[in-house]
Amino acid sequence: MASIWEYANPVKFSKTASTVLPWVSVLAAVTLAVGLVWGFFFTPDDFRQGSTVKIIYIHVPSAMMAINIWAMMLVTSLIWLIRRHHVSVLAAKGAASVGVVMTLIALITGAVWGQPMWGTWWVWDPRLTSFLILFLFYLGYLALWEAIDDPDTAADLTSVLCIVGSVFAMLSRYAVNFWNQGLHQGASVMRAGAVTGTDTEEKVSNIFFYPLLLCIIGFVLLFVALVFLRTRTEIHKRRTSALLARERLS
Amino acid sequence: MIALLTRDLKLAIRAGGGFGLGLAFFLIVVILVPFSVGPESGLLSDIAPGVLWLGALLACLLSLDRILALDWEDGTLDLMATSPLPLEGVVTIKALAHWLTTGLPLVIAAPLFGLLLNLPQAGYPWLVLSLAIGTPALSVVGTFGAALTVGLKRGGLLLSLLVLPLYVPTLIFGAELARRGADGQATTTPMLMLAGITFGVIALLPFASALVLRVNLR
Amino acid sequence: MIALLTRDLKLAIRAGGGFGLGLAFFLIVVILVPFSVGPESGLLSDIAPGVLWLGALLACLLSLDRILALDWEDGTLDLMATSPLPLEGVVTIKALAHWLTTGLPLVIAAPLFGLLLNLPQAGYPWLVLSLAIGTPALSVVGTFGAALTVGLKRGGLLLSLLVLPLYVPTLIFGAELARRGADGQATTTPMLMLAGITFGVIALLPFASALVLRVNLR
Amino acid sequence: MPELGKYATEVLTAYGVSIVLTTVLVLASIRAARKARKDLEAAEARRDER
Amino acid sequence: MTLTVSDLTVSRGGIAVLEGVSFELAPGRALILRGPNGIGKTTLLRTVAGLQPAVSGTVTAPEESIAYAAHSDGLKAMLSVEENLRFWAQVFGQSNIDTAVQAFDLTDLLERPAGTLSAGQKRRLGLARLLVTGRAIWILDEPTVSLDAHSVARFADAVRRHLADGGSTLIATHIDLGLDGDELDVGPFKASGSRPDPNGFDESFL
Amino acid sequence: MTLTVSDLTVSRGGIAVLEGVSFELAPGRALILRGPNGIGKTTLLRTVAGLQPAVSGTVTAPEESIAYAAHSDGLKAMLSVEENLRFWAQVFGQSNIDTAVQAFDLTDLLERPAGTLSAGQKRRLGLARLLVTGRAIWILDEPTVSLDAHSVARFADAVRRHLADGGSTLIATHIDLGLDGDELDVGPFKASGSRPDPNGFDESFL
Ligand code: HEM
Ligand SMILES: Nc1ncnc2c1ncn2[C@@H]1O[C@H](COP(=O)(O)OP(=O)(O)OP(=O)(O)O)[C@@H](O)[C@H]1O
Ligand SMILES: Nc1ncnc2c1ncn2[C@@H]1O[C@H](COP(=O)(O)OP(=O)(O)OP(=O)(O)O)[C@@H](O)[C@H]1O
Ligand SMILES: [Mg+2]
Ligand SMILES: [Mg+2]
Repeated sequence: MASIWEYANPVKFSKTASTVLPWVSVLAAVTLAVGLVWGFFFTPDDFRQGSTVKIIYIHVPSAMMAINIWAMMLVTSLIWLIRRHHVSVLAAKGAASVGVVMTLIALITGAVWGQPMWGTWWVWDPRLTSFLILFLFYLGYLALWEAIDDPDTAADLTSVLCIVGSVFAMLSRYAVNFWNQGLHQGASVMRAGAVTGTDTEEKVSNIFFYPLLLCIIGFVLLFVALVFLRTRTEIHKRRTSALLARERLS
Repeated sequence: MIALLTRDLKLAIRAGGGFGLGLAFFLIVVILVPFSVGPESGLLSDIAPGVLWLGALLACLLSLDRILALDWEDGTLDLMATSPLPLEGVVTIKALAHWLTTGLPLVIAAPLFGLLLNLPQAGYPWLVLSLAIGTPALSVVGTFGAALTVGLKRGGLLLSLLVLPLYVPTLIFGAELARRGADGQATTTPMLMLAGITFGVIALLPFASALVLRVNLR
Repeated sequence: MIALLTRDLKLAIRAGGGFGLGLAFFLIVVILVPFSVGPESGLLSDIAPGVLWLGALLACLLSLDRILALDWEDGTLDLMATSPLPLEGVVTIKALAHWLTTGLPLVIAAPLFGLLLNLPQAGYPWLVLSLAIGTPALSVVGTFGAALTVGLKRGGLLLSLLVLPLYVPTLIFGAELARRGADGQATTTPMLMLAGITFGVIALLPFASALVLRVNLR
Repeated sequence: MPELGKYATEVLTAYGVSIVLTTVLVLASIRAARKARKDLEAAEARRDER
Repeated sequence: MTLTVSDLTVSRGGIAVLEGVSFELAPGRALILRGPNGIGKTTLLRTVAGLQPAVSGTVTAPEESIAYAAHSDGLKAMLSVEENLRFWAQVFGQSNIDTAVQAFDLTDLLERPAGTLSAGQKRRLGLARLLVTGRAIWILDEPTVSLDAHSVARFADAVRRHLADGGSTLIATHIDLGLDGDELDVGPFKASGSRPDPNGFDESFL
Repeated sequence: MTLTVSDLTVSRGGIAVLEGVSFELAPGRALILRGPNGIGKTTLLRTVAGLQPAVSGTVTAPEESIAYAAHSDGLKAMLSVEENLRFWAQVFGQSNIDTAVQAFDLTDLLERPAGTLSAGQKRRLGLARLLVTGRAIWILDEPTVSLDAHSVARFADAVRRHLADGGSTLIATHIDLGLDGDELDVGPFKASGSRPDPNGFDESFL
């Protein structure tokens, strides 16, 4: 059994990515399409939230992805710092762009949802606030990549930023909870109602739950496809610039 | 190490006062706030602890790029890296010098600025205490940011962008401590958290700073 | 002249985005305010216009030292002074480039940040209008400050210190305009004053800037 | 089209914005991938010539 | 296009460093300034270029005829070699950069960001800037710092061509450039530090 | 105190610039690196000084024996010459700066802020720094830039004295220093840009 580190070979990774990509992409498209269509067209309105409950099929998956993508970046950054496999840090870079879009989607859908539910686009609720901070971390991470010319230096620095940033993100999360405790409790009641069905019938919750699950899977697959694609792109770019550099030399 | 500290302090004082300028900036932010939000004193005293913390944070932030950039540009850092001083020591000293020239004067002057914003009477000791505990963390975290961006020409704004989210926990607990103090509420938790953050950061972050600095130097 | 403008814009975009970073700083100031003054939305919407103006002003301020310092350090300004371009033209173009990369994005993005601070509905058009009229003055005055401090190594904080009082009139009328707009009061006087300041400053200050720049160069 | 009631705007904006953002991300990724591959092939071809 | 300097006194940091310098630089001529470190060559050149005022004496040169090059080349690390050159060409109202590129062998480097050049390559780019100014009088402060022998020769060629075209140049340098020009040792002009007239007006400051 | 470099490959901006460089620098010896602009001398020196990692090959030198001096001297404009020197002496655990001051004729300048020195005076101060490090192996990148003939001779004297004391030095320069040391032309070591093993691991990047 070959070690999984073999996939850290850029050539092997590119090959694998190329074979896997079409399948994952198709699967992602199908799952997402089924999930969203099911959710949008074939689920009833919530008795309290009306049709806005349909936003859940985008909001919750994208919010989950936004957090988990950062977690994945943390892991791959650590791998780079410890084992120095270029692919892993490039995967982090590729994932970050997806992550920032997911964060943005979660923020926007949340804000749009907040207007009818809470009567305001934005409140400084702990959950929303820590999400905004996450968004800032993504922005800083990407800006740092952009600002550095030397690829290895950029890889090292962004990886350290990712790790230090994660620690501070946890701290902020705790701090924010503390800072705004007791305010805007409404959200969690509605969430509980909508998803776990504690204050409605079990059946209703399942009606919402299965399409939601499908959407979540769809978002995950979409993410996987995009990360494969973007990482391969980064590998190609690195190789091109190395070739060009050597060309200049001779 | 001591040579480095005294040199940094000397430089801060001679170079037109890294010293006075942090304070002056703090003062000006505090003065601009009434101009921008309007002069009603009720509103002002509500936001006073927060504004004072925000001002301190921004004054710190603005002076961050002095911590390492000058030494980078004139090659001092290269030479330092080949000297017997460990880089961990260098960044710690740099953070200390930054705090002594920026954080400490703010702590001392804060009550005065509190006056300008109608800070409630009970708030003064808490404001000073929270700044005294919190500003060292700002300097240390700032040094990390400075080390991260030192290679980049005029990384000033990028530095702010990277450092500000890192400042959030300190700001929240610091401002909360000052606010609760002013309102006469319980202050133990934010105080413990603030102290925890400061100690944790002082103990751990210099290693990360030295690491990124080493990467940037090569 | 056009060559200078395009070069400055190119540099701003390539150098890791003088562009995005001004905005990012604005965003961050706006985010930090609730952390420091607390999350109650009533309080926030009271201070929203003022905070937005203050944020814009600080974002401008932080990027001021990029206007001339880099060109000074690498000798471009010396060479420019011996070139056929008049220095008055150079400083005007520099101010314009600064506004295009910092002021304009702020004007466009301000409504979004208004959301975060619960700016009252009526305030949006006035906020944008006041920023659109006021920010050019900030850039021109800032260029003057930059010209004044350009010789001094890392005059960053000194620059802020000198420029901030010069910003006060613009800030007062700008924030007043936005605040009155949000409260539905009469807005003519502050608007006229703001426009007057901007035009006056654009017409006259470049001469002063060129003058001090010439002194600093020798 | 399901009946969205009084919240139609909200739901549609949410879906619209999300779909637009995702599409932009996907298209940008694909275009960058194409460009990177083309550049790489060109560079490799030039190298093989020599 | 003659540059005439007569009885010039220049100061640095408020103290006169060179006194009573006079020379004339006719078209087609090169004048090489010599003198030990710290004597005031840089100060003299900056004064002649109009970057700082003279204490006394005059510098006469036709309007807009002087191109000055100091140690700092005004290169932007983020712009490519070509963009850097083209910018200066536009500032000086020129459009052609090819001569400059060829004269300093920059063809292979055109696309490179200036920040990634080696010390000598940067210097070559800085010197190429002179050719795109279209100015007749070049004032150069240690132009060949960091250049290898080959590049120094190239530089000397460029200067010779410039002189042949009716230009002239004033160069401060410590090394031998292989140019045949007049030499001026500024040593003898060292300011004596003689006490100014105590009843003078502003002089009592100096 | 011997510095041994064997089969060293150094890179700049992610590309190898010099390949397979080997040499040995024994105590009492000077090695002078020669090569055209942009060949990679600066890169080599930085690698040997430990400021950047080598791509392959090894640099062996005793711990804390290397003093490096590049173009930027790390001088603080606001501090006086004496304060600048004393600071570096303290960093390197020395206490005496007199030898350094005398060797580079800085006595008259001791009180001056470093920012008001001329180009050559600054350089002299930068070189004086080497003497207060107490390190045995000096690695110098174009040390005599901006120096006049007299100061170059002074510098050569200082180097000779250092060699006589059992030190050694590695110098990259374009001019003749009048030192008798071995010369190493780095031209032949220019990286060939040969194709790396395409099935290699990370090599497929580089
Ligand atoms: C800008 C505003 C908002 C942001 C940033 C935001 C963010 C988040 C985050 C981070 C999660 C957690 C995802 C996970 O479980 O991993 C979440 C879940 C959720 N959000 Fe939001 N949200 C926002 C507004 C709203 C609004 C207005 C509503 C509804 C009224 C809402 C309803 C939900 C529900 C039902 C869940 C699932 C709860 C669960 O995991 O049990 N959100 N949101
Ligand atoms: N800012 C300053 N304040 C006071 N004196 C200064 C200042 N700058 C330079 N000087 C002094 O003025 C004198 C002339 O300096 P200048 O740079 O013109 O010399 P130079 O002939 O160009 O020397 P080099 O060959 O070393 O470049 C020197 O003695 C120097 O120490
Ligand atoms: N940041 C960079 N990115 C890419 N290439 C670079 C970078 N910096 C330098 N180079 C290139 O690396 C090569 C080696 O540069 P180096 O500075 O080591 O040369 P050098 O021998 O010291 O030249 P000089 O005599 O001109 O100082 C040069 O061809 C240069 O163009
Ligand atoms: Mg000089
Ligand atoms: Mg070099």
